[in-house]
Amino acid sequence: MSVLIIIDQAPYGNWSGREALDMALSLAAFDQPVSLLFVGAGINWLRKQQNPAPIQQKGVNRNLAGATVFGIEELLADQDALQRYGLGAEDLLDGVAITHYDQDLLANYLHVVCQ
Amino acid sequence: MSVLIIIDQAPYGNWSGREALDMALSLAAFDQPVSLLFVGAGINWLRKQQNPAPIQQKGVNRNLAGATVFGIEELLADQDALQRYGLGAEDLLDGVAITHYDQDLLANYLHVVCQ
Amino acid sequence: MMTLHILNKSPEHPRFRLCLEAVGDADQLLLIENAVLALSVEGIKLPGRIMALASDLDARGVSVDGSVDAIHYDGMVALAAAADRVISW
Amino acid sequence: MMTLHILNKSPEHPRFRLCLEAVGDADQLLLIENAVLALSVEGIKLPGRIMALASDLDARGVSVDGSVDAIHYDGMVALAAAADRVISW
Amino acid sequence: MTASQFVQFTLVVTGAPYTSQAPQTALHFARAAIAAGHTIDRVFLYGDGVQLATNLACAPSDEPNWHRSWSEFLSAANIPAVACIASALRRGVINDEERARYERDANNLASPFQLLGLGEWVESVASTSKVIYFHAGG
Amino acid sequence: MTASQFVQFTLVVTGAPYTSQAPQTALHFARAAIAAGHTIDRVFLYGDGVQLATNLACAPSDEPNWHRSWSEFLSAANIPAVACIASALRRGVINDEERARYERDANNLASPFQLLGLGEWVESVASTSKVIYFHAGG
Repeated sequence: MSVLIIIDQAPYGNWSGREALDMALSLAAFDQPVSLLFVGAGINWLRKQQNPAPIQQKGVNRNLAGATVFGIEELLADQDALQRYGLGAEDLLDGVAITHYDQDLLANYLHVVCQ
Repeated sequence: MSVLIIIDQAPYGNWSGREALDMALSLAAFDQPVSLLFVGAGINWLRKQQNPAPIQQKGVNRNLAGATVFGIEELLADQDALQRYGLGAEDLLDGVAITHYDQDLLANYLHVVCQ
Repeated sequence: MMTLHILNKSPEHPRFRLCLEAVGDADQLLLIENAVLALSVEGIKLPGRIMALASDLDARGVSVDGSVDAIHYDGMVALAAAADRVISW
Repeated sequence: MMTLHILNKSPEHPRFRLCLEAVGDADQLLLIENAVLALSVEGIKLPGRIMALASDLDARGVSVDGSVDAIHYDGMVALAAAADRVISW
Repeated sequence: MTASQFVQFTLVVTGAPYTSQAPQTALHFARAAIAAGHTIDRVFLYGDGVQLATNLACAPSDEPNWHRSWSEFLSAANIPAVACIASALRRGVINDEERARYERDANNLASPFQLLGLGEWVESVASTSKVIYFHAGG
Repeated sequence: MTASQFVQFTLVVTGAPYTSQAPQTALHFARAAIAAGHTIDRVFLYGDGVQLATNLACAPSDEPNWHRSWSEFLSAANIPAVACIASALRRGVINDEERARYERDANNLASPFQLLGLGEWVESVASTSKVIYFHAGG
């Protein structure tokens, strides 16, 4: 039962991305296979240069950069979203795989969460 | 100080349209000039045939149809939104004026709320 | 694998497009809450087999033709029970 | 009448377009929260004089060129105090 | 599906009452599932959905009380109901234990909800349950 | 604007804490406004914004507590703070009077917030105040 968690909300402006990330970390903590897919405005979670200290929020970079250490199988970035936001592979956190959001991608997962 | 309240959220799926309507009714109750503008998915508040009883919500048709009685000056419907949703004047509650959403329209109001 | 997609966002919401791109030809698409409004939007092409919750259609005054199945909550449960996978958008 | 438009929605949000259509040439547009992400989207044309909250830019790792004024909360207050009208989108 | 193929559902509600329609749709679904002979092994509130677990909401008398309807349904059908503790603490929904820990004057967790971690949700995902999500619309 | 042109602001917050960034942005704005010599005649919480007025929220110790920061700021600056009573009742934020009226076991309205009607907001709109809204983002 491999799980895919889709994040399509931009970081910091609301809490849904953070709570989706918590879901992924929980699955990983219980040794359940889980991947994260970033699409649309959600792609901005993957930027290298985030510094949320001035708005007094916790950065998720550290969690995301260490995602595979925590047991998350894949960090997936949708190519169209990267292009829309002018992001190249060099702008992203380490360990992110670039993919293409479509039915075939989703077909690899038995449980899909889009919170 | 004429107030315009813009409703761009569809009815029933969330509460923001209802609470925007309550704002308009409060202004009217205190004899403050207020108009309501429906744009985007918000245009669907103005349909004649709504029956929210099966989802156990209150219909706002009655409030909206009686809006001018309650002292709301105008119920404005954006033409582009009507067209998008395939709605003609005959599909709308009584008392709705069809308009075009743009800067010139907004310039008529000193206080604009888009909740 | 037959997937039931449950969509509750209005057609203006970015999640709406995300869902449509995920629906395969053999999938089922169930429109609930504000998503039923899509059935009155001119020119939206919805993929797969289309269903909509009757109570949400009634609430919003949206009428449908024969190409859409209006179902009730028991039908929604039956679809969810029968599907290999259910995705809520 | 000079209007300050305060926009806090990401460019995918339907409110984003609604705001842009409302901004006149003499108006000011202040991007805050998720709206600052628009400054990195290719091909978005923003109207009026553009400003963005520096802390929201920093948080999201968005850098800007000289065409955008990065301001702080005291600048936001000064803009709101000086404007004839403020609309929050 | 034949009539004998009963399913075990877990329902996850992430939208708040009187903000989104999610708790209403989920309750209609839950009632229909039980009526059809299926079982619901757990209702899990997450994110803004934890607001459904407050016992201090006071709906106007001419509107349905979704908090009470949910509590009554869960108790009558004997369905375990969990609000994610991390989501709930941030949003001000606490039980007596957390009231004591955080030194507050009151607690407001409605019966029969419990405050527990995401592990409860993971258990449903890892089991044979069908997990159905009810998010805020828009 | 010259330095002597001070403005009277009313701030309306409609987005909830730990759900939207609205209460955070509004607090930064409020502090900067006071620091610049302007006045804030009222803070009005509406819709989901009333969640800012609960005194039961327990932020994790490594995160800022926006509820407490707001309460402390409002008290220190002596700014009248109102949560819309209709929004608050539906969402489970009540004072002692409503606790008694609705026969609940507890109340959870944080100091210095009061529960009052939309008339308070109307008063700001009809006055010379500049009303600034802080909505949920997305």
